[in-house]
Amino acid sequence: MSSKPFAITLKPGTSLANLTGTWRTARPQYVDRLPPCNHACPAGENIQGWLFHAESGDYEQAWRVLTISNPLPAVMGRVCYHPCETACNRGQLDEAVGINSVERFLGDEAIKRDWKFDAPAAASGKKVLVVGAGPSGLSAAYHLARMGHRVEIQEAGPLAGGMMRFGIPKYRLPREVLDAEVQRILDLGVTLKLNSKVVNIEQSMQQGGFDAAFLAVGAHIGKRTFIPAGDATKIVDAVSVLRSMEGEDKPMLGRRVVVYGGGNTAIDVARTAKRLGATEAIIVYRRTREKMPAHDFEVEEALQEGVLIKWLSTIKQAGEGEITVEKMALDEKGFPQPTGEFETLAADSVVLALGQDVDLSLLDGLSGLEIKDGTVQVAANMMTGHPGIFAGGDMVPSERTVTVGVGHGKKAARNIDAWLRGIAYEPGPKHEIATFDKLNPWYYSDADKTVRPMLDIIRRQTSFDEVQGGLDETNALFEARRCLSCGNCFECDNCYGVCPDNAVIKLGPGKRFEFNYDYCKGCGLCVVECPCGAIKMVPEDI
Amino acid sequence: MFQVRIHGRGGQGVVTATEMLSVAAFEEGRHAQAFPSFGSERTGAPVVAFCRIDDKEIRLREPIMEPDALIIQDPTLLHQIDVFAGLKTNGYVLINTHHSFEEIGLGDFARGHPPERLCTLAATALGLKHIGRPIPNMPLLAGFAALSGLIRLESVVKAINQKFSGKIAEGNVAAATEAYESVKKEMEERAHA
Amino acid sequence: MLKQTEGSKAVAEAIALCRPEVICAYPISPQTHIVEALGEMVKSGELTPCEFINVESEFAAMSVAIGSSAAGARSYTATASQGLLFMVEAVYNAAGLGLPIVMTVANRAIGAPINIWNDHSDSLSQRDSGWMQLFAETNQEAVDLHIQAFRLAEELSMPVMVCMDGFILTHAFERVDIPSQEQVDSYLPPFDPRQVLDPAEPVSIGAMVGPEAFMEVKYLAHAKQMQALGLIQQLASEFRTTFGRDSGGLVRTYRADDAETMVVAMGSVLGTIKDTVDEMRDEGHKIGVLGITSYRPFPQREVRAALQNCKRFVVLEKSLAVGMGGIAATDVRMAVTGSGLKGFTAIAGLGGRAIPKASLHRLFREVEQEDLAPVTFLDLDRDAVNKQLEREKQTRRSGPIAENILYDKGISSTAKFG
Amino acid sequence: MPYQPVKFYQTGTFTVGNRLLAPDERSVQSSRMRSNSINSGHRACQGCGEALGARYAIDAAMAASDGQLIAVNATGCLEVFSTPYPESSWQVPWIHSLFGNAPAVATGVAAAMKVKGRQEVRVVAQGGDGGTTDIGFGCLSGMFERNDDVLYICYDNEAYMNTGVQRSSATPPAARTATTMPVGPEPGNVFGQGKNVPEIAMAHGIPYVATATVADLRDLEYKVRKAMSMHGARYIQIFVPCPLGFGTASHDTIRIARLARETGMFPVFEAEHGEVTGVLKIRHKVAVEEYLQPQKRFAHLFGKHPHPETVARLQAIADRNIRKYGLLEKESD
Repeated sequence: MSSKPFAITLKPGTSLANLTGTWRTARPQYVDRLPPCNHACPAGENIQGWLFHAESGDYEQAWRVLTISNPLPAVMGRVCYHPCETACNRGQLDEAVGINSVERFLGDEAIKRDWKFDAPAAASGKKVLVVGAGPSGLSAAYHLARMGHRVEIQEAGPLAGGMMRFGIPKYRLPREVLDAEVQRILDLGVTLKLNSKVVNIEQSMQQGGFDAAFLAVGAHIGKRTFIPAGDATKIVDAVSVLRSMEGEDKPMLGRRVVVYGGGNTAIDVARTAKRLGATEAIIVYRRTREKMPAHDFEVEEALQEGVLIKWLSTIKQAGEGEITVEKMALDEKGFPQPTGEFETLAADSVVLALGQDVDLSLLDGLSGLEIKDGTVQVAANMMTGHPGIFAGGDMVPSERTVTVGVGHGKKAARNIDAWLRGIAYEPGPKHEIATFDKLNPWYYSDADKTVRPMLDIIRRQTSFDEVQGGLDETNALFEARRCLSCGNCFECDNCYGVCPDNAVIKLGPGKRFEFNYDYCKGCGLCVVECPCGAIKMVPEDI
Repeated sequence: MFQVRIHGRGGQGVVTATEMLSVAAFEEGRHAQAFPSFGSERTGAPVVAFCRIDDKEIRLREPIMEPDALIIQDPTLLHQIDVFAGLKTNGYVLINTHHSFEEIGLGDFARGHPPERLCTLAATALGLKHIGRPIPNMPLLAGFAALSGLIRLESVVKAINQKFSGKIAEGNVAAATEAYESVKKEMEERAHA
Repeated sequence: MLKQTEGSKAVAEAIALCRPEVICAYPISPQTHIVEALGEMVKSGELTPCEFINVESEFAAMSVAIGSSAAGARSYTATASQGLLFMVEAVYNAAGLGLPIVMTVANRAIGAPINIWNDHSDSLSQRDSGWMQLFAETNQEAVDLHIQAFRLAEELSMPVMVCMDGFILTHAFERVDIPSQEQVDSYLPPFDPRQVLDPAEPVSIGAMVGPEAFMEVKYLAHAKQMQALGLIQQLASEFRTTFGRDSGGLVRTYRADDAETMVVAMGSVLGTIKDTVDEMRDEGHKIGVLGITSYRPFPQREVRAALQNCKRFVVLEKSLAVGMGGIAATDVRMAVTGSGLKGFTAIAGLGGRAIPKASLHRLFREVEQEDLAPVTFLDLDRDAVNKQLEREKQTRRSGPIAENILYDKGISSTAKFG
Repeated sequence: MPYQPVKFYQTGTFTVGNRLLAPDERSVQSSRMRSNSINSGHRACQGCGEALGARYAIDAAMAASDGQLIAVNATGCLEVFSTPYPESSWQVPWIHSLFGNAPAVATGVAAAMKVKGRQEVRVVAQGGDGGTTDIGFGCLSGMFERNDDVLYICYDNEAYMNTGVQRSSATPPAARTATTMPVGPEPGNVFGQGKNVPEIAMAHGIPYVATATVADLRDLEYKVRKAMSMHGARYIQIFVPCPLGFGTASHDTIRIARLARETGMFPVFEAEHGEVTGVLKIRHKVAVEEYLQPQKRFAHLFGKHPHPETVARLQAIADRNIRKYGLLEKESD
């Protein structure tokens, strides 16, 4: 170099000696924010996490990440009301990612390819009794088994599945799917005892030598209301109707069926009635469509199939072959008030879909329990007032859905595990939610949601074939790739690319990035241009 | 040192003529220096060029103010500028015209000058005849060789062949030769007269 | 090989013998014949490998040369007058970057008034640009200096300007000995750049240098030119060995041994001066000549040595420091500081004004008599300037000077018909 | 074929990198092997668009030339912040000569490479808008006209930023600069006739002319790669917002560039031999206000004494660009 002109001619790349990091007043930091989907998932699924793998076509890995939280993706992919999609940031861009459909695809794929769960951790020597083989019980059993505990499920009914089997019609959840996912859980070594109703939990635990118990007996007793009725009128409850669908003898509802109620069960029964041959299936609901608790898409599907709905109506009387309904009107507070106007509807049967109660008889005499509004009160760790006895699902105060049940099972399992070890389960710190304003959606291309194929309308009205089809591989991949990866680095290289100071170090596939604070001037470009909001600026301590 | 000044108009090959003169002299082993009057030469504008010939190195860089010889390539200049300025007593004068000195109004001048130093030559016509263009410079150069005896015709021919080739060289050589012969003849006739 | 040829053509041939790799050309009188000849040689394949680039301005010409030189190609261009001024920024830049470009300046006056004829105002305006400047006395020397210039430039990695009087030399047909390719090759080795743009070994050329090092950079440029004082002499001596001719060097004296009066000058006017001096010597005047070949670097020691034995000297220069006097004269006088010599400055030949022997005779006699102003203007039409000065005293809007003077001299068309 | 955005992978379609692309489809900037032609430690302002644009462009050119590249730089911010003695940020052979001569210096370098038979070595010249559209314009035009084998890249930040934000011929109408202050009845820069240098370049009929922005990396890299695949004079003008001169937050550099394109204020297109061959369509058209408002240089058009008529004139300019270059997707598409 000495022979080259002094000062004017310089060695290349020597500016590395100039540490421009000293200019900075704020520094970027990589963060993992909580994606709204994950936040909204009652089952606590790491949705963004499993979509990340699905995006690359690694469905098995996606399924494995999914089933860390939920052992029933094929079921959930059918019956979950997917609050994740309601929360999905993509909904503000075009349409929410079809998380549910990808989940179903993964679940179906797992069944098709016969993927098994990884073998459980080393045996803990502890034994846990799970009462009830519904979603909550199966979920708890699954998680406990994977933690190394011995699990026995005692189920009162003849088959596992609980409400998944006895509450959800086949056309929404084919039974072979349910059976496959239940079997995979049992394959972990979980013992399932059918037709084995627990009448006294303390006794059962003592007899079986169980160290803890998880109660998830569900809510199977249909609520009744008083309707003056003649003997000729057939009045049944919805739970019974749906349960009997699983038996040999299908329920006899007649040609004109009136369903009373406005929940998802009311819809299920009406649609079932239609499939059983009813020429008329009328839902009578006392309020308006907006107030109806049933999910909109279910209402929509029902209407497509020819189910009729009478809004703002209550059943006053049931006679022979007909019922009398009174028209209602909403008061200023939005409550329905009787108007005194009446009309009659032809009806061969009236199905009451007014909610369910829990059979709490197995808890009789158990100390420390608190029962309120027909449900068992549990602490934050899902434990009842009686040490070692945990409860979840429909029998505790909550929204009664399969997904919530699965979530309870997982949460309870973690707490039971901690309790068995004599410690308290400490959930990890809740990350800040990756709200839409944290994203830079420019970087995602416009891609509308893939619509799942729908069964032909005639077949839907006449058969119990599954109404909604699944995605094929291409569609599922497309759908997975619509994920914005909110709050979590998906290694798009934007920070690495947009830094004018080359102050981002790319660590390689799967290893993400780190900042080179020697040169980072703190301009914040990486933060703003991060598509998914996985970087934040924090002030320097100056 | 012998100094030649050539007057003409842009496009008539005035500068080339001095250059060729210098080349011819060089061919005879002499030192020569040719240079133009350094104007922005435009076709038709008056142009002056110079040539010095000597037997030793020429260092002088002044314009030729007292020429030993004048070549006037365009007689119309006679009425426009003082082409004779500084001409040495008994200096050579060669004018491109088919007229006589008398006919172009230089009778008085001619009468006060030794006749063997004066000559006119219809060089433009020779140019047209042999080269096909009204370029009088080479015939004049050859005529000057004949008039002054300063250089030989062969040297002019050599210079022409260095500068030009093919048809143009041939034409120029022919024009120069005819001019040389013509002037030679006229001078002989005049000597005998 | 001896030739009767035009100065520009001879220089072009000499440049071609130096195997330039990139030549940039923009037309300006009186340098055009040089690049025209080179352009033809490149196009015909006679000069190869070489890139001949017709640029859109002198600024671009020098800039292209900067690029090509920095990329390791031997680079050449030629200019004059306004062209040199138009490229000034790049001229300084080439020197600052230490790029060994060789450029011919066919010296010509600078306007306004626009004037295409010879003087030294253009080169001398670039006195401080960092370029070395060598002045040719004859076309032979112009040829020789170009060959030496490439070696000088490349050994020091600094650019060199070879200055030759426009028209007087560039357009003069005279006898020139053009060396052979073998001779030039043995004298001038291939260009081995001191710095080069090459992907194999990247460097950053042209950094911004702040107060902490700028002085040093400039000092080093100065130190290089001081080194050049020795190198120029060495190269001239080697040139003599190879080519058998005296050319170049720093200064040359003529009949100076016992001279009481010395005439100092640069360029082709030295020929006329020498003829004048010969005539004066014949008449018994003790007068001699000092020709300066290397104007930059300025050979102070050699100038002082050449003048130390005389009694007086006059610097005759074709340039004017308006508001001061001589440009070269200032340097010469600086060189003899403290010697007690009587020094005069004669401004001559501006804008192509002829410098005739007769005028020089008159001037040198006045110098001998020390009977002239310290700064004098050779053959100045006192009458014309006095009239204009008088006019300006009287009226504010006295009209354009040049026009007025032509009118006074009776040579303008308005004089005839106005 | 004009630039086709990657469509199959929605997540990160427009991002720098994309873990699911085949290696040969990945951007140069996403590579750990990118040359970082301009290294860390340079003294550009925080969020400098020009530093970013230069690395994008020169890295792409390095990739396209297999590292056989020489860069010439005009005076300006890029030069000053990259090579203050004793440190240089450049990792490519690089020369800076003057403000107005980069195209000519590059011509010289290219000539040297040609004469030395090293035609694998490619030459890039670069400068800001002042050095390109104003003071270097003569040399640029000369280089185009001769069709010298040089890719000239203009980093356009619409004013003389190095000297303290003075107006250049690339400064948009109404913009405040130090020499077009927001005072008087028509505040900011005049509504002149404009000086569309890409179109002037096209008028030279040179093989390739393109515009690009730092907000559209893949398009930018495509254009550099395409330019490098050709010989002769080529010109790319890259829009590089300057936080200082625009009066924008340092983190908004790319957003502003994106808005310049999405409003139509900076049309992004390419042309071969004088004819437009492709445009980068606007994805979500927005009104010019969205582009203007975040910039302090246009602040006088809003606020207490707004100039809606001036904003409308700027919108008209954007609309004209949209029409002229066909920047919107057709409804049927």
